[in-house]
Amino acid sequence: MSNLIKPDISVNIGRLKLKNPILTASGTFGYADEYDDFMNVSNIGAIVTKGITLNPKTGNPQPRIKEVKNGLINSIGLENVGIQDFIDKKLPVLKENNIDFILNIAGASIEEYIEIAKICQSNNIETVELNLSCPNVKSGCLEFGKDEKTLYKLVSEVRKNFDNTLIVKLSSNVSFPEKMAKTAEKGGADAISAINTVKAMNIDINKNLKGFKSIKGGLSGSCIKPLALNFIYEIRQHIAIPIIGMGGISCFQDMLEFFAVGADAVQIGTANFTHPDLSDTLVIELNNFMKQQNYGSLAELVRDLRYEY
Amino acid sequence: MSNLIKPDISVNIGRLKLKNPILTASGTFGYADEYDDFMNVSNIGAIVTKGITLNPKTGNPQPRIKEVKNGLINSIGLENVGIQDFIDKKLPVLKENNIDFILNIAGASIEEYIEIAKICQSNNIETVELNLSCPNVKSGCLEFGKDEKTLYKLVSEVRKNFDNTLIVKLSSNVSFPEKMAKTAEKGGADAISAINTVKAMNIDINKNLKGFKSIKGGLSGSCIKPLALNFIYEIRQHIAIPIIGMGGISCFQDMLEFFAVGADAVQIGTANFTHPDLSDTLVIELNNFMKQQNYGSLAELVRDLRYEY
Amino acid sequence: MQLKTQNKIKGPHIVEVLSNIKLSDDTWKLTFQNQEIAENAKPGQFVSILCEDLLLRRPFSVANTINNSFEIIYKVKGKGTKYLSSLRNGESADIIGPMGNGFTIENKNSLLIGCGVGIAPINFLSNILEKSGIKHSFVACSQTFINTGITENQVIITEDGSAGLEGRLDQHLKKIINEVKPEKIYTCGPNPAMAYVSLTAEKYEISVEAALERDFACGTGVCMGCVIQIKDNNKTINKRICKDGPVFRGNEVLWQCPI
Amino acid sequence: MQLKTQNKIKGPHIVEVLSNIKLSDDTWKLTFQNQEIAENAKPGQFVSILCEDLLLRRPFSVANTINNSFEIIYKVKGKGTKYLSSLRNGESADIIGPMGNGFTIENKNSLLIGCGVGIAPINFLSNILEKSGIKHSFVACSQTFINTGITENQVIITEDGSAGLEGRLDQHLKKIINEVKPEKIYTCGPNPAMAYVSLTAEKYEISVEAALERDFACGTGVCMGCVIQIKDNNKTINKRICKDGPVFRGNEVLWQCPI
Ligand SMILES: Cc1cc2nc3c(=O)[nH]c(=O)nc-3n(C[C@H](O)[C@H](O)[C@H](O)COP(=O)(O)OP(=O)(O)OC[C@H]3O[C@@H](n4cnc5c(N)ncnc54)[C@H](O)[C@@H]3O)c2cc1C
Ligand SMILES: Cc1cc2nc3c(=O)[nH]c(=O)nc-3n(C[C@H](O)[C@H](O)[C@H](O)COP(=O)(O)OP(=O)(O)OC[C@H]3O[C@@H](n4cnc5c(N)ncnc54)[C@H](O)[C@@H]3O)c2cc1C
Ligand SMILES: Cc1cc2nc3c(=O)[nH]c(=O)nc-3n(C[C@H](O)[C@H](O)[C@H](O)COP(=O)(O)O)c2cc1C
Ligand SMILES: Cc1cc2nc3c(=O)[nH]c(=O)nc-3n(C[C@H](O)[C@H](O)[C@H](O)COP(=O)(O)O)c2cc1C
Ligand code: FES
Ligand code: FES
Repeated sequence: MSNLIKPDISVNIGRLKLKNPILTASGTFGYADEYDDFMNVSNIGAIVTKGITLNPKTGNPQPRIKEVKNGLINSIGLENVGIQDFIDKKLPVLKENNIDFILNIAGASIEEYIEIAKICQSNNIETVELNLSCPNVKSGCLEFGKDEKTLYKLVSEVRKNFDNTLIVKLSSNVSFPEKMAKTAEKGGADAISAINTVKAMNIDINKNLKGFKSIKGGLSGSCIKPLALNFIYEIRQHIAIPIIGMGGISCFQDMLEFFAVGADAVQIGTANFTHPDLSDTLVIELNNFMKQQNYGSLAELVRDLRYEY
Repeated sequence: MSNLIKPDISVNIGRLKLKNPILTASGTFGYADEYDDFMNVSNIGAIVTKGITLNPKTGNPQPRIKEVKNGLINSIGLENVGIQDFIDKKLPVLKENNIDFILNIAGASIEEYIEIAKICQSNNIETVELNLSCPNVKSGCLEFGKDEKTLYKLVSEVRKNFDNTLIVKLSSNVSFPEKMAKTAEKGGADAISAINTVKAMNIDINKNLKGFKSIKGGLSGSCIKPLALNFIYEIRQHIAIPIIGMGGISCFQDMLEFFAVGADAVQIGTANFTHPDLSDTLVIELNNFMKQQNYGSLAELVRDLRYEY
Repeated sequence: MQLKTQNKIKGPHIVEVLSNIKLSDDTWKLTFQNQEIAENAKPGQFVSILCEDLLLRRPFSVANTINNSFEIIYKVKGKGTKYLSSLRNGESADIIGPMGNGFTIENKNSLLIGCGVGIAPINFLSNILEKSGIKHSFVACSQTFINTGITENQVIITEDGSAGLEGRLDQHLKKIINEVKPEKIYTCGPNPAMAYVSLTAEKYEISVEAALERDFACGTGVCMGCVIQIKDNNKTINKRICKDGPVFRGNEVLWQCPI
Repeated sequence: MQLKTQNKIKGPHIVEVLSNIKLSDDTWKLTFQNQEIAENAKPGQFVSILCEDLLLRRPFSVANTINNSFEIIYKVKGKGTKYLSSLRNGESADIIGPMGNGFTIENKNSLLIGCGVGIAPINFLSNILEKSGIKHSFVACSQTFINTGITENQVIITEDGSAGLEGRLDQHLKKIINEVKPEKIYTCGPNPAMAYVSLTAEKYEISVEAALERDFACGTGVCMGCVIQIKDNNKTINKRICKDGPVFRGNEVLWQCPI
């Protein structure tokens, strides 16, 4: 294999053809325009938008973020512009600039998810990622991603109303990862993405034992990487659809680890905050690595990475 | 309140009267004698033994440990001397040296737990902590701590056969922490301890993509503290029995945080490896802090720590 | 909207340290060499510095620019700022910026009030107004004296009386306003100080611009971690301090509730 | 068994750095001041050093003791050893030890074989045998020359030929054994080297003691993280390298399977 041929690092997720397997994770990349200062965003495989709801949301009160050791706890509460505003204002920018994107959507009820799915369908949105971690108001404030029956109902109903690529994003805060993954696949998901942030809490106690500052939210960043790798490894053998892995990826080596345990593509989240040009750099590094190691296609590399495993 | 009076830092867990709330966690303190080089072990509230099974266990193959950022993944596989050897050889040392202890027990079936419980009962073991994270061979390799029905059966059966203090140790790898805690309480637990290690994986990929070294096991150390605080906060409001908190405690401030979110006592685990004299130091620091802040009893301090919350 | 697709205009820049000097017990001034940041930075804007292996960058106001270099003035608080204080001449740092929106510069008699390390952006603003020949007075308040080098036009207030007037800002502000008769006030510092400035100015019907602070995660406007409620007619809306600010008009901030 | 209840006899000791010198490209020698460790340490025992904010201590063989000080010889590999290489005279480190069981010292003509940083405990042993007047020869093998200062009685083998004999241990060992005719062999180094030594010695019916290595978590014998399978009559049993070792008899180790 010649070094001169540009390796093929494209990957298919459902009907979505990604030019490369490096995506940016929901909530950590806005709607792409903010990162225009740091790179040519259209180089990335795709960006995943901030979670979009039917109506705009103002999110949670402060404090919303807290750095912990190698991690970040966030409690943003899904502040977003709402689906209509996204379509009116953000979508044209993405299209005009040839930025491939995946729409991350969230709802407080199955009906709400269905309604957003219909809007996506009629607006020719190509790919949707279902964020399951909002509380499910109807079934007594459980989260959708924790209960097999609700998850099946949600995924299959969205599936009925949206016939393009559907990704289901799973949380690791569950008793049986493989059951949730199988349920999503059975419900009609084209791919699984995982992991979402991990439930966490921080409390700062000051000397006089007064005025504690606390935050309950989702933990992300490199401290969750061992949990994410385990999660993906556990579900890989139970499903046939592709997996988009994420959780603490902050360098090229991390990305390879996700491929090794079962991912077909990856998302970069919190590390965008640390290194705003990371996803762009990873695309370059992946190309170079493939050339150095004489790989013609990503599929070959991934096969070798999984081989000894 | 006079500074001269020694503050009362004792705490009751079921019928167990602890002279102070600082314990050492199972699997991180052996059977106490190894730490004799670093402190007077009888100063500590109690030590929790390595998990003991009915028969001796040789544990998992290597690699068994791997350090990650601020954490440790272990896959020891419950290597231990077995209950009879414990009673014959380890128990006399603990008794002779006035070391208060809690026996951590594990089984591969409910019958095995019951059998160990009976042996504990007949040997006047005062306190038992149930480790639920071994695979439950009978119910298709699920873990006991993940399924409400199995958990209830396990706890209530052990309860019937052991009438001294029974602590149930929970894992955070569950969908609904509060359900598991309530189930353990209903089953007859005198206290909950949490959290056990968190499922995690590490994989080292070397340059030539050959000979990966991987480990799947339980994550402990300061990187799991935000998960542990969240877990304890979530279960606190649903149960009345005491909670023994653990997960990444490595200094005095950490300990206060666990009291703040709902713990009545704490266990020090991985941090023993870093600072072998930590638990002893914490006892001294707690006494000093109580004096400085003019607290007469631990209960008062804990009340204030929870107050603003 | 056509995006720029021009690469890395805001960094990450690998930037050389020219000097790192102590201004007071816990306050330091770092000077970095970087033409792009030095040319583009406006008073009130900030840079975000990668601090060793800390997950999040730390934001610092640009405190001055001189030719191809720029300065920050920082107070050592935790790990990040401790790392900054360890930087030596010739070493380098990974910096993005300039970020956010700076102060609006108007040809009005201006009163500049910097408290604590809030002196940093005010110091930069003062230099720019000076260069533009805009009339202004600079009030620098701090617990103890922070020697920024500026003395002309500067009223110094220190709580410990180590330089200038002794006491706190609220003991002196009204008198200063009455003397200076500013048409506009710029401020940066702890929230209670800025709230006091803002509410006092309102009584005098003087418009205020305040540079706010809060923990940042992304510092680029994508995470919604730093939002603040801003008065917008009869309702309140969320604005991002890092992207929509850090400079806001004093009268649009809800100073009463915790910011 | 009555426990000692004597506090902190193995530390943590806060120990002063007396010197930190480079022996080769990536190998250094650190000398610490501490009477207790210096008095009690035996060749083959190790100390565990807290390395900044790393979670786990790092174990290092005691490489020598001189009066109230002791030495370690270490190779810079990752964060922990990088931190060690940054230590300067007068700074201090948090150390526990001496831990584990050392070599058994017998009055027998001994061959000492240290490979790579495995030279460290062998160096200490050599000094002790020297003091005790026990006949011994010291073979030091490494990729490139590591200057430990010892030259008498020492056969140096370097792969790059930078000192002594050129080549690898297996090219020279049999010849050395035939010359020295040792009654006992002590070894420390990478597992393949120790395996080779052990299996070769078996053929000559010479008993071997080998100081093993593996990642430690506790380093005190409580976690069962470092166990190795040891031949015990017809079966194998687990032994902890940190507590039951690190020194084992060569013929009780299952060298074939990955250790
Ligand atoms: C727009 C902006 C401009 C700033 N300009 C300056 C400046 O010119 N000079 C200066 O000394 N400081 C400035 N700060 C504050 C500075 O960013 C923090 O002091 C610094 O991040 C603390 O980092 P640390 O690692 O040393 O402390 P940490 O250990 O992270 O924290 C110490 C304390 O500072 C708080 N803190 C942590 N991160 C931030 C943050 N990103 N923003 C605000 N508070 C934080 C923590 O909650 C904690 O109370 C600015 C902050 C913002 C948002
Ligand atoms: C009983 C004993 C005595 C030792 N004596 C010496 C000595 O005298 N001189 C010396 O240079 N080294 C010695 N070592 C090895 C030394 O402990 C490791 O090189 C060191 O821990 C690496 O730490 P690090 O943070 O620099 O590297 P890391 O980043 O932690 O790791 C770099 C590589 O070293 C391996 N490693 C990490 N921790 C250990 C560990 N605890 N033990 C073995 N390998 C590890 C890792 O798996 C990795 O491959 C000894 C080890 C043991 C168990
Ligand atoms: C500030 C922030 C906001 C997030 N918002 C969303 C969101 O709206 N929808 C979603 O599915 N995931 C959201 N996530 C989760 C990330 O997409 C990702 O799953 C998680 O952060 C783990 O990856 P990381 O460790 O690389 O950050 C958010 C994460 C962060 C840090
Ligand atoms: C090496 C090791 C062995 C452990 N063995 C046991 C065990 O046998 N039984 C048990 O219930 N928990 C065991 N644990 C879990 C600890 O008791 C504790 O729950 C966990 O480590 C979290 O606390 P930490 O972060 O303070 O270590 C073990 C932990 C470690 C690190
Ligand atoms: S810090 Fe992320 S939006 Fe401001
Ligand atoms: S490292 Fe823990 S038993 Fe040896």
